[in-house]
Amino acid sequence: MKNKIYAGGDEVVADVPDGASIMFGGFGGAGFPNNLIRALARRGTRNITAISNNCGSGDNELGILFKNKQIRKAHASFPGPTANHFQDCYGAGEIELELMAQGILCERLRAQAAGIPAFYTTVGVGTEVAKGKEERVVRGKRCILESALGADYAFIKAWKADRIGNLIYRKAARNFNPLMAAAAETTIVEVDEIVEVGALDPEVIITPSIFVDRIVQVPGR
Amino acid sequence: MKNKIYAGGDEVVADVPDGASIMFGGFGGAGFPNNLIRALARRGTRNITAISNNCGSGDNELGILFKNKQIRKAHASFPGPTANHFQDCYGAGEIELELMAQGILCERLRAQAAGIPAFYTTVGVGTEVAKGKEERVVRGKRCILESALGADYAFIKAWKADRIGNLIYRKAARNFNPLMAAAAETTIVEVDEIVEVGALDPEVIITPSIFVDRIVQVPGR
Amino acid sequence: MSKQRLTREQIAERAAQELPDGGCVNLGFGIPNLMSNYVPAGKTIYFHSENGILGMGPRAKPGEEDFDLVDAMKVPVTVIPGAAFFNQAEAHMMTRGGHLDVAVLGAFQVSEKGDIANWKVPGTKGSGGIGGAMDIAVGARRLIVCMEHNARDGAPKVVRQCTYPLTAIECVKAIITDLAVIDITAEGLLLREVAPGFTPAEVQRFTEPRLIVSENVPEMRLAAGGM
Amino acid sequence: MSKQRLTREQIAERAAQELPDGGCVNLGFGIPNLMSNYVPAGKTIYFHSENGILGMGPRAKPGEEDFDLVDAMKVPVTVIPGAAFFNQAEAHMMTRGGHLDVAVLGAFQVSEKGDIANWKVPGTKGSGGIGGAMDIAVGARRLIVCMEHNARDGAPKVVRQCTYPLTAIECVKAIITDLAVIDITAEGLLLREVAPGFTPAEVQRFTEPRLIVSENVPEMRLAAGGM
Repeated sequence: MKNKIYAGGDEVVADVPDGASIMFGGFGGAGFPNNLIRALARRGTRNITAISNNCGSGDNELGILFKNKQIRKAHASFPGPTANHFQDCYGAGEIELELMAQGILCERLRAQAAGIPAFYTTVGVGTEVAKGKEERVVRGKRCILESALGADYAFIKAWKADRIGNLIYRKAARNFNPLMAAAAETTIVEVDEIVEVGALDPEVIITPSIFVDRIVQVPGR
Repeated sequence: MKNKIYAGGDEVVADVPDGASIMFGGFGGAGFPNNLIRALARRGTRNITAISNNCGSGDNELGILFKNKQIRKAHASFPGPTANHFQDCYGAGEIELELMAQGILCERLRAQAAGIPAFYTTVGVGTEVAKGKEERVVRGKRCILESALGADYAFIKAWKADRIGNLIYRKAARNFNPLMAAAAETTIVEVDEIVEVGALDPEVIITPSIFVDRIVQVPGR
Repeated sequence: MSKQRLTREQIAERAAQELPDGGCVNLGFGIPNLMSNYVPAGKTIYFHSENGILGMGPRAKPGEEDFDLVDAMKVPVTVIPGAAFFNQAEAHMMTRGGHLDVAVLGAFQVSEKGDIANWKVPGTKGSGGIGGAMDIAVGARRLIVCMEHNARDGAPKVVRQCTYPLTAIECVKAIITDLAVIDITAEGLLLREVAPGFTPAEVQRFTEPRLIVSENVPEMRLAAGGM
Repeated sequence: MSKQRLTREQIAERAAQELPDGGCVNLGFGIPNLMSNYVPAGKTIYFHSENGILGMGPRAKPGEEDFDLVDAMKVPVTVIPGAAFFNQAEAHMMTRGGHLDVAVLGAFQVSEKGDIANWKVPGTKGSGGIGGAMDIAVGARRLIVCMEHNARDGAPKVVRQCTYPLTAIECVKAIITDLAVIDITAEGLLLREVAPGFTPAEVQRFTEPRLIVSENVPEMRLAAGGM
């Protein structure tokens, strides 16, 4: 059986190529795959399309990748007041940004994971995000059409993984991570702890192993 | 604070009116709200629109409601080889049936729960279920348009509820129950056990209390 | 009789009176976020956070923070008994799917039709950011806006038509400001309450669209002396 | 040399050889359901059930049944270490979303383009039933059909065009029958293996569309004597 466990962050991102699209989990400082992000910064992968709720916080989270000019395009809901490196790049016209409602970002990721190519929503009707999108009345409500959104990779953070990749999270650090795990071609997870197969109760597993390709146990946030 | 706990099955379904649309959880004999179904049979509510994966098993599960001619219309994926009362009614032209793929039934329920009025899917393209539905190519794939599906009531079965309606299930008895809980105007759950608020770990709650309106603790399946 | 407009804390105090016992409620950035301090005694509110919490409690005490347990503003919080965790799509299933009893958002402008603009100031630099507000505004069963009645330059924020980029259309049900409580009804803006010491005519003067005013518009009830 | 067509058990045995170690696999009604008995030693397969299980183990022993732990055929089963439970929508996120490595379904007919018909026999009474097959057929990364090569009346089940109501179009990748293993390729039906004792010409005679036949078509390898 294929081994999913890698020695460390550098090994697990070693083949992520220039031009890759990558989803990054995390929200509000919780559940960010910071060790994977730093490994990606060391590797120097360029022309990344990033999908993430926000766009870094100073040099932290995605900040380091914007600072290094590794990201070419971002899909985000709330780049964030402390995303200074992103804002610098954005102001300089170096970055293409697709801004969207947070719940629609979630739903587009889930649609990708669930094999739903597109869906109608009332969210965004009459606003800037509706520009260029098909509008139509569904069941008496004005709706716009949104499409599935996935990526080559998901970089996510979980609390514990078993050796085949079943995952559990801690509290609000769950956020986008299970969605992105399911929406990627290749899902890479950093965890606090790897446990034996069978150590996680099947009732409480949040991300089943089917959605996880690579696991690294790394210390610290 | 509104009390969600009812004395028994008869009390909890006492106001379910003729013509109500009702979703019924359960699959493969597991997770059926059998006590609620029997209470509904006793109450005699008529002209029900039923949404359920299947249509009863002999006199059990939904069988009793078809036997009593309480159901006028059914939305199902697999009425089932042992759904003799349903088949009798269906053969006699007494019942309108919408047959659909099981995953599309799930997805339509979830769409209702999530405020998504309609979605495109490749499932069903080129088959009988595509008849009368809009077809269109999305991202190079032939798709049909499916709409959200909900109901006035969900009748569901869980293992444990706390007093405000957080739910956990047992094993494969989870199936459709969490989806229906979230897709109904009024969700009624029968459980093996009611526990105090705070007794369920927030990490393992499957149906948060926001989706549950009424709870009965009833013995037996 | 005082002629002071309400403080932000007092707006939050008044708005908290709108929360139903046992209700599931999302509070947005700004003034709404202050409301959790003013839940009337005896009421339990299940506060929802779009990052996957139902049943948020007070902020964590210094030294007791768990940085995996933060609200949508990145602040370490606690949970109350009966809380649940879930993922962000499930959190927005709750917002968009019509499961929140009440949501309260801040705003730059609210129109008389209930349109809300709260995510972008025209002409400012940077990308702006939407966050969860669009889903929350569209989906909440009852959407309340808490804001100052007028901008710093005195411009009315309750307007005929929003000029700022919209968050969502025709969704606000009530507006609570430092001058008034206003319901948005099919007939128009109904002045429900005025701030202590203010008259309906004074409130009208600070408001762009015409207010519907009944014979007796009561004053808001607030704790003596406020906060 | 035996000239017997394979038994249903032998079809299942041959099909089980297609399952990748560590793979996530859904087995449909009928012959596919027998495959779990023939997983080659040393391989671990995570069997998926659309009612919300990944990691199904063998059927429960008599007296040890848990009727909350059943497969999609209502049979009490067990789970293996590493199993997980989830709801039915999440189960079909796995089917439709392209997450299953392999799915194996039974069928009434398979066309040379990979169309499958497996849910309804024309002219039969009753409502029929679809179940999970449409989502599974559309979404599995590799869809294999296991069936008898011919109907009871001898009619070919590998056909140019399905005449039975379709389950899904252009999705079957391989067909394993009591006579042959056939891959469905862009060029057409490629005869990969024949049942022991049968020649490609004999298989062609029982098959409606033309088969692509290479010079040496090997015989299927099965345990001596079958089951």
